[in-house]
Amino acid sequence: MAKHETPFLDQLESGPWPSFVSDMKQQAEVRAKNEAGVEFQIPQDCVDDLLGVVELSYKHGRTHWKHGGIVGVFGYGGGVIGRYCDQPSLFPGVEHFHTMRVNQPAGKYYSTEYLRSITKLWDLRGSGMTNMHGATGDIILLGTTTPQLEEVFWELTHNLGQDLGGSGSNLRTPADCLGTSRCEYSCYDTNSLVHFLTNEFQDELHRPAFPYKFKFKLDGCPNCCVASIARSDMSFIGTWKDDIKIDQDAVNKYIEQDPAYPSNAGAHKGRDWGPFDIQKEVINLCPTGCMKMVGKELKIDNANCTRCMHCINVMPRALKIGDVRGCSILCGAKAPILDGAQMGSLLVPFMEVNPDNDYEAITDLIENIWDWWMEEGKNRERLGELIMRQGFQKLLEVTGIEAVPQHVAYPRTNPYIFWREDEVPGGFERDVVEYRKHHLR
Amino acid sequence: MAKHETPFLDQLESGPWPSFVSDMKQQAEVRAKNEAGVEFQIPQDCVDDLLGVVELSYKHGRTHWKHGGIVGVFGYGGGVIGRYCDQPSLFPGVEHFHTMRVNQPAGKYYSTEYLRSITKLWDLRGSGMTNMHGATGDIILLGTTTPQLEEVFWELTHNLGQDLGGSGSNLRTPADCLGTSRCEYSCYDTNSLVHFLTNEFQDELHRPAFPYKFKFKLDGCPNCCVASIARSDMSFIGTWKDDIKIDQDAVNKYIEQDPAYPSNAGAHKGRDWGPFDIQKEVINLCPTGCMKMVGKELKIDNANCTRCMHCINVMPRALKIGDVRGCSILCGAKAPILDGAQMGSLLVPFMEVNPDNDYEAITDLIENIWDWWMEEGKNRERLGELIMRQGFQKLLEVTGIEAVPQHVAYPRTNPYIFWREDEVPGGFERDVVEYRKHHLR
Amino acid sequence: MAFISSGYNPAKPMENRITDIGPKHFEEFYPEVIKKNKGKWTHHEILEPGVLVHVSETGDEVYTVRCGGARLMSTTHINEICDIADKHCDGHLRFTTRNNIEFMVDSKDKVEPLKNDLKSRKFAGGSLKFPIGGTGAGITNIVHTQGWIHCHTPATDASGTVKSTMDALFDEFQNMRLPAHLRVSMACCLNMCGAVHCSDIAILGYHRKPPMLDHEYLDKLCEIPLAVAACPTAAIKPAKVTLANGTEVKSVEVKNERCMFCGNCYTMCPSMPLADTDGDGIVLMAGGKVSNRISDPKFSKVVVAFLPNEMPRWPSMTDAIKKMVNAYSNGANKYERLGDWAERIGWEKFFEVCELNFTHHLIDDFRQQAYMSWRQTTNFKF
Amino acid sequence: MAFISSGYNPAKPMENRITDIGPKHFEEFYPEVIKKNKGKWTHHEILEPGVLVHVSETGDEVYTVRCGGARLMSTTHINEICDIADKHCDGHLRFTTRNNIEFMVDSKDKVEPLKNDLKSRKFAGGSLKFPIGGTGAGITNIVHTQGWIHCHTPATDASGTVKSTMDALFDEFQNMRLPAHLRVSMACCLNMCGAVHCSDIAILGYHRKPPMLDHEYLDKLCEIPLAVAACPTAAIKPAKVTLANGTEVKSVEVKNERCMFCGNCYTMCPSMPLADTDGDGIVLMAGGKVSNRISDPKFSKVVVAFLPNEMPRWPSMTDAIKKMVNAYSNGANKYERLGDWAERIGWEKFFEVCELNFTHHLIDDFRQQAYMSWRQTTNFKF
Repeated sequence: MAKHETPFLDQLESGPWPSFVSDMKQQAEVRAKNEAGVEFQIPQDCVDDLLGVVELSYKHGRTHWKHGGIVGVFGYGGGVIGRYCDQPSLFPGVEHFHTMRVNQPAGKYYSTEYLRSITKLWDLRGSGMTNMHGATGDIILLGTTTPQLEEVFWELTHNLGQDLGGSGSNLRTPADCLGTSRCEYSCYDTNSLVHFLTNEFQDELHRPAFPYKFKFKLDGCPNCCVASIARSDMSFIGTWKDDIKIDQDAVNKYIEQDPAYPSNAGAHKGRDWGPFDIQKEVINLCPTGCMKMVGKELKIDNANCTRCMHCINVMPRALKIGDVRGCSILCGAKAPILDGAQMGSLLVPFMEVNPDNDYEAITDLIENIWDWWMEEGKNRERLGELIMRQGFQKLLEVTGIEAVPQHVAYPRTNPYIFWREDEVPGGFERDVVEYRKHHLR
Repeated sequence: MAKHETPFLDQLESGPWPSFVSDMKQQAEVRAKNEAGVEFQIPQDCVDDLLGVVELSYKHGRTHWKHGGIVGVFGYGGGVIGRYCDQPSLFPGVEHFHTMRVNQPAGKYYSTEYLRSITKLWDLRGSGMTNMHGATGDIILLGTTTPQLEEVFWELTHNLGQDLGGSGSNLRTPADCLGTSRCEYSCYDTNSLVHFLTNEFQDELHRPAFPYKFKFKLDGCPNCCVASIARSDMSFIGTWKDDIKIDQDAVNKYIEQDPAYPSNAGAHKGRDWGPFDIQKEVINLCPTGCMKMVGKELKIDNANCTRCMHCINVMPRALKIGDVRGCSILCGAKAPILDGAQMGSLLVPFMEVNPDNDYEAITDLIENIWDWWMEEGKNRERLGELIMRQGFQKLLEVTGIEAVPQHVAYPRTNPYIFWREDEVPGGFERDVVEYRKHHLR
Repeated sequence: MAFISSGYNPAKPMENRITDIGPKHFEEFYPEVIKKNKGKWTHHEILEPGVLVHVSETGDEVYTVRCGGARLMSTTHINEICDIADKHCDGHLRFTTRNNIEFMVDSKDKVEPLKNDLKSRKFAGGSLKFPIGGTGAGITNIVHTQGWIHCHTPATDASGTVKSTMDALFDEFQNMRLPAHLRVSMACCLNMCGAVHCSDIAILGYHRKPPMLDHEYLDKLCEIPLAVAACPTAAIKPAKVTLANGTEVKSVEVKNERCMFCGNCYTMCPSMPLADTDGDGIVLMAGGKVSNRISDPKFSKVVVAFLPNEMPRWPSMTDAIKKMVNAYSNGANKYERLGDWAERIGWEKFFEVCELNFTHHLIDDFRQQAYMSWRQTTNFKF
Repeated sequence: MAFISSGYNPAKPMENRITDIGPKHFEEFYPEVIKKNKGKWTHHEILEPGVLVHVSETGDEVYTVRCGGARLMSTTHINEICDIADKHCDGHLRFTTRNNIEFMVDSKDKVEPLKNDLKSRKFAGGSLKFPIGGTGAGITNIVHTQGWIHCHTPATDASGTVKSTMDALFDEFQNMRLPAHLRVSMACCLNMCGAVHCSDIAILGYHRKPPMLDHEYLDKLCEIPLAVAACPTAAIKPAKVTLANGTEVKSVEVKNERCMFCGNCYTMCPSMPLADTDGDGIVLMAGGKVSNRISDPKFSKVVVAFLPNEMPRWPSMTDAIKKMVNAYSNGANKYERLGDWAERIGWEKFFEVCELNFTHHLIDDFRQQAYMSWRQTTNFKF
C-alpha cells in the first residue's frame, strides 16, 4: 500500500513513455519489502515521501523544496547540494534529502559491475533514486542525509575508485561526446582529453576558487552532439585543416541509389523523400557553394569549405574528415541568467590535440584564461560576461592570441575604437597653449 | 592674382572629376573682377580667404573653424548655423561665415528662373558659395555675416516665396526621392507628401521644441534611393499589398534577349555577363524563392513575396508593382553618435497615403510619436534611442498599434518578459504569512 | 537501523582520506569491440529507428540499440538495465548526452533477441521501460532539469512536463519521418541547469510575480547586499521596514515594474520566494540549434509567452508543441532544421502555420541587443 | 560698400514679417513632360552610362543626362548650369540625392547636343565641369559633409577626400561594369551629418586623441554638466584644477582610457578640442546598403581602422578603396552588392582578396551588441 495518495501523479503512469512515477513506485515498494535485507541508513520510506511531496507540488503548482544549507564533505567545496523539504512533518523521510554529484566516466560507457556497485552503495546509504545523468553530465545520487555524506564519499573513493563532481563556483565535471570510440566523424579522442582535463583539474573541480561555475565540453566534430557551443565556458570542437577525403566510387553509389548507401546514413528512412538527388541535397545546400559535380566526379573547393559537416553527414561512406586534425576552441557560452544567453565565441580556430605533451597547448590556454577570470571576474560573473564586459580584445591579450578575421562573423559596425595611447603618434598629452596659437578661442 | 598661395589645394585641380578648388578659384576671380557690378554686402574677397583657410587646414591637418555662436533670424530657432574662423586676422573675409539652410523643393526639381534668383541674392548678400545640396537635403548657402541674416531671410520670404530649413533640435527639412514624377516603381506620390509634411510642420521645423533633431525621409519604393531607412527618424517607404503585375509577353522578350528588353533596365551594359538567364538572375536570386517558370509562364506566389524589388528591377518592362499601394513606416534610424547607429524599425507594415484627407493617418501617427518623444525623450536623445531605452512595446503602446510578427525579424531569444501586474491573475501583492503556512522557512 | 560505518572516522577526517582521484578510466568500461576499433570506424548506418551499425576498417561491426527513458531512475531500474547488459552485451552499456541508454552488441544476430527483450519490459503502470528509438530524423529524449522532484527554484515540474511531451510525441521518437532531427529540451526555471536556449523546441518554467518579501526574517537569513546585487535590472533596494508588531527591521524593497521574474534574488536570499500557483507556468521557445551543419548555431526564440501549469499533463503545452511539430513536418525541406525552416518562411508565416498567437510579449525589450531582433527592412510578408 | 536694405526694419522685426511658408511648390519646377506624365511612367532604360530614358503610357519619353560634380558649388557654376538648362531643357533641371545634376529633354534628338555641350565644358584647372555618368552598375557621386571647408569638428577634409576618391574611381563613374551599383559616402567626423553607416564603401574622418582641456576657459565657455553628460562612456568628470598662476578653477577631467574620441564633448564644449595633426585621419568602412533588394539593408563594417591624413590626395586611402573595388569587381556575381559578396565569401576571405590587414581594432568592443559580431560557430574558412 502506498504511504500517500497520489491522484495527480497516478495520471502520469499511462502512455507509452517510461513513467518516472511508475519507477518511483516500484522503488518505494522494493524498499518497503526489502527482500535483499538492506540495513537502510536513511529512512526506508523516503521514496514514498518523495512521491508525497511531489504530489503536493502537483496540487499547489509550487515546489516544496528549500534552499540547501552548507553541507558537503571535508575539504571539498562542491559535489554535494544540500536539499531540505519545506513540509518535514508531512514528509519526514525527505526532511534532509541532499544530492551528491559523481564524476561520470568519459563517453558515459559503463560496466554493469561498476553500476551495480553504485546501486548497492546508494541503496544502503541513500534513497536509491538517481539521475542518469544530470544536465552537466554527472551521475546524480538523489537524496541522502547529512551524516551519510562522508560515508558515501569514503566508500566511493576507497571501494569504487571514484570521485565526486563539481558544484558551486567550481569547475564542473567536463563532458564529452563519445568521440573516436564509436564515431567516424570525430576529429580527436574526446574521451582521452575529457578524462585528462577532469583529472588535471581536480582541485578546481572540488575547491571553489572561481567567480562562478565553469564548464568544459568536448565535441568531436562540428555536429556538436554534446552542445558544447551553447553550454560550456570553454568548448572544444573537433575540426581539420586539410581536404575532405572523397571516395568517388562511393559518391556514385549514392547517386545510383545503392541501398547500402542510404542518404544521411539512413536517418531519413521513415519517409519517402524521393530518389536521392546529390545536386539538390548536397551541392545546393552547401552553405559556401564550394561543391560541384564534374561528370561523375564530385569536386570540392576546400579553401572555401567551412567544414559544416552537411555533405559528410549525407554521404558518410563517400566523404571523410581530413587528416590534419585538431579542435577549434570557443569561449563564453552560458544560459540566459544573468546578462542574457551567449554561445561560445571562437578564440582558437585550430589547435592541436596532443596527448604526447599532456595537451600542453590546451592547458596553457586554460590557465591563462582562468588567471584573467579569477583576477578580474566579479562575483557570479561567467567567463562570457567578463568577455562582454572587458571586450574580446582583452581575451586575445591575456591569451596572447593575434586577432584574425576568423574571430568575427563581421567586423565592427561602429567606429568607436578605443585606441591605446601607445598606438597613436605623439601620445595623448598635448599642449593647449601651443594649440591655441593656431586656433584662437 | 590669388590672394593666398594654395600649393596643397592646387594639386586638387588636376584629374577628371570636377574640382571644387577650380570652382572656388573661378568664384574668387568673378568676385574680384565683379563685372556684374554687384554691391557686395560681405567682403568681396571672402572666397579668397576661404581658399586660404582651407589651405591652412591642409597644411595643419586640422580645421580652422570654431563653434557657431547663437545666431539666427528673429523668431526662428533653426535654419542658420553660426560659423567663425579661428584665424580671423589671417582671413578677415571669413571671420564670420554663417550658413543658411533653405528648404529644398520636393524631388529637387528647379526652374532656372528660381535658381538664378537664389544666386543673385547670394552674390549680393553672401559668399556665392553653396552646397547643392546639404546632406539632409536643404539648399545650403555657405558664408555670410550676422547683419545679412535678416536681410537674406526677408528677401527669401518676400521676393522668392521661400523659407529656411531646420537645424538644432528641430524637425529637419523632409526629403524625398523623385517618386511618381519620373519613376515607375514609386508606390505613392513622394513629392506631394513631402511638400505637405514640410508645410504642415513648419512650426516644428523652425522653433526648437524637440529633445534633438528629427528627420522624415520618403522613399517611393523599397529600393530606397533616398536612404530613408538609414537616415531618418521616420522613414516612409512605398509598398503594395496585392500581386505583382506580370506581362508574360514581356517576360519572354527578356528570355529571348530582345535588345529592347535589357536586364536591369540596362544597368549592366558595361560588361558582358553572358546571355540573360531568368532562372539564375531572377528566380534563384529571389530571397523567398516564390517564383518559378511553368512552361513559358512566370508564376509568382505573391503570398510569400516580400516585395524586395529585385525581379521588378531586373525586368521592369515585364513586372510592375501592385495596385493596392501605400507605404511602410519605420522609426528610429540615426547615425552612430551617441549610442550606436540604428536603422529604422518597422512600425506600420502598411499605411494608406491619402491626400484627400490630408494624410490623416500619417499625421496622427506623427503626432502620437512626437507627444511621447517630447514627454519622455532626454536632452539629445534621438527617437531611436528612446525606443531602445523604453522598448519597442512602448512605441506600439503610444501609437495604439497592435503587435504583429511583422514587427520583428525574429521573436525575442530571452524569456525576460516584463509582465504587467494586470496581466497576471491575482496581481503582484501576496500574503507571505499565508505562503509560509505551506512552505516553512 | 544500525549505523554502518564505511570506515570513515569523523574524529580524524584526514586519516586515510583519498581525494581528487576523478572518475574511473573509460577504458575499463569500453565493450571489447569498442576498445578494439576505436579510431578505426569508417561509417555507420541507422538500420531502423533506434538501431545503428558502425563499421570498422577492421571489418568489425558494432550494433547499437538505443532506448529512451526517464533520467530520474531508481537503482531497481538501473539493476534491470544491468541485467539486460549482462545477458546480451557482455556487461557493458552506455548513456547518451540526452539520457538515452545504448546497448551494444558485436554481431547482427544478437540484435533481434536484444530488441525483443527490451520491448517485452513494461512498468506496472503500463508504460514501456525501454522504448527503442530516438535516432535520425525524429525526436529523441528530452534533456531536462529537476523540477518539483528536487529543486527549490522551479516554476514548473520537469519530469511531468517531459513525460507528457514524450507521450504526445512518441510516434516521432519511434519514427524517422521528420525533415531533420528535432531536439526538445526542458528547464524548470531560467537558471537553465539544462541550458535549453539553443533547442528546436524548448520548454521553460517561468515565474511571473515579483518576489514576496519575508521582512521579518530577511535580514536574518540573507546577506542584503548580495540580494541587492543579484538583481540584473537593479529593481531591489535596501529598505527599513516596520513590522506589524512595530519592530523596525532591515530588509529590501522591490520595484515591481522593473522585475523580470528571473529569481536570481531568491537564489541569493530564501526570504524572497517567487513561486506562485497562478503566476508560474510555461514559456515555449523554438528554432534553436547547436549544430554547425548548413547554418550557424542559433538561439531559440520565445514563441509562446506563457501557458499556465496544468497538472498533471499540461495539455495546452503539449498541444502547442504538437502544432509546431506538425507544421514543421509538413512544411520543411529534407535536412532543414526547425529554425532554418522558420527563417526561410519568415517568422510571420511561422506563427500563421503553427496557429500560435503573436503578442507584444514576444518582442524583445531586454538590453540594447533587443534592437537586433526588430525588423529593419521592408522585406516581410503580409 | 553701402549697406543695401532688403526692406527689413531691425527696429520692428515683426513688421510685414513672413514666416513658415516652406519651400516653393514642386509643380512650378517640373519640366512640362514630367508634369504631363507624372504617375504614368511604364518603364525606363539606361541607354548608356549617364543617359536614361523613361517611357510613359502616353507614349511620351523623357531623356535624362546625369552629370557628377562637387556639391560645393559657386553661384558662377550654378549660373552656368542654368545656362545649359535654358539652352537645352526649357529652363528646368533637377539634382539627385547624391549631388548629381540631371538635365532632361523630351526627345531623343536633343540628347546628343546636350551631351556634347556638357562634355565641352572644363574648369581652368583642367577637370571636367559636367562628367556624364553615375548610373547603373557603377559608382555614382559621393555624398559627403563639410570637412575643413566649413565645420568645426572634422577629423579630415571632405571635399578633398571626395575629389581624390572620385578621380581614382572615375572609370567606374563613367562605366557600368561592376556587379551592382556601389555607393561611396563620406563623413568627416562621426556625427555623420551625412550618415555613411550603410554604404558600400564609407570614408569616415576620425579622431584618436582625447580632448585637450582648456582649463582656464572651460567654465567660462561651457556648461560643465552638459559636457559631462555628453560623454557616452562616462569618461568625463567635473574637477577642480589649479592653473599655473595658482588660481583654482572649475573644470573637468577625462579618463583617457575610456575615451573613444567621438568628440561629443567638444560639440557641447569648445574648450575640449580633439583635432590633432597626427591623431586625426580616416576610417574606412565597407559592405553596407540601404536597399531592401534581395537582402535586408545592412550596416557598413570597419575594414581599415585608421589611415593618416595625407594631404592633399590621401593616396593610402584611395589605394585601399581601389583594392576593394577591384576585388569586388573581380569576385562578385551579377547583381551582388559589395556587402552581400563579402558575406557570401566570408569576411575572412574579404580581407584576403582585398589585401587589407585585419587588426584587433576591427573587433567590436562597444556595448553588449559587440557580442553579435563575434563568431559563434565553427563555420569559418582557414
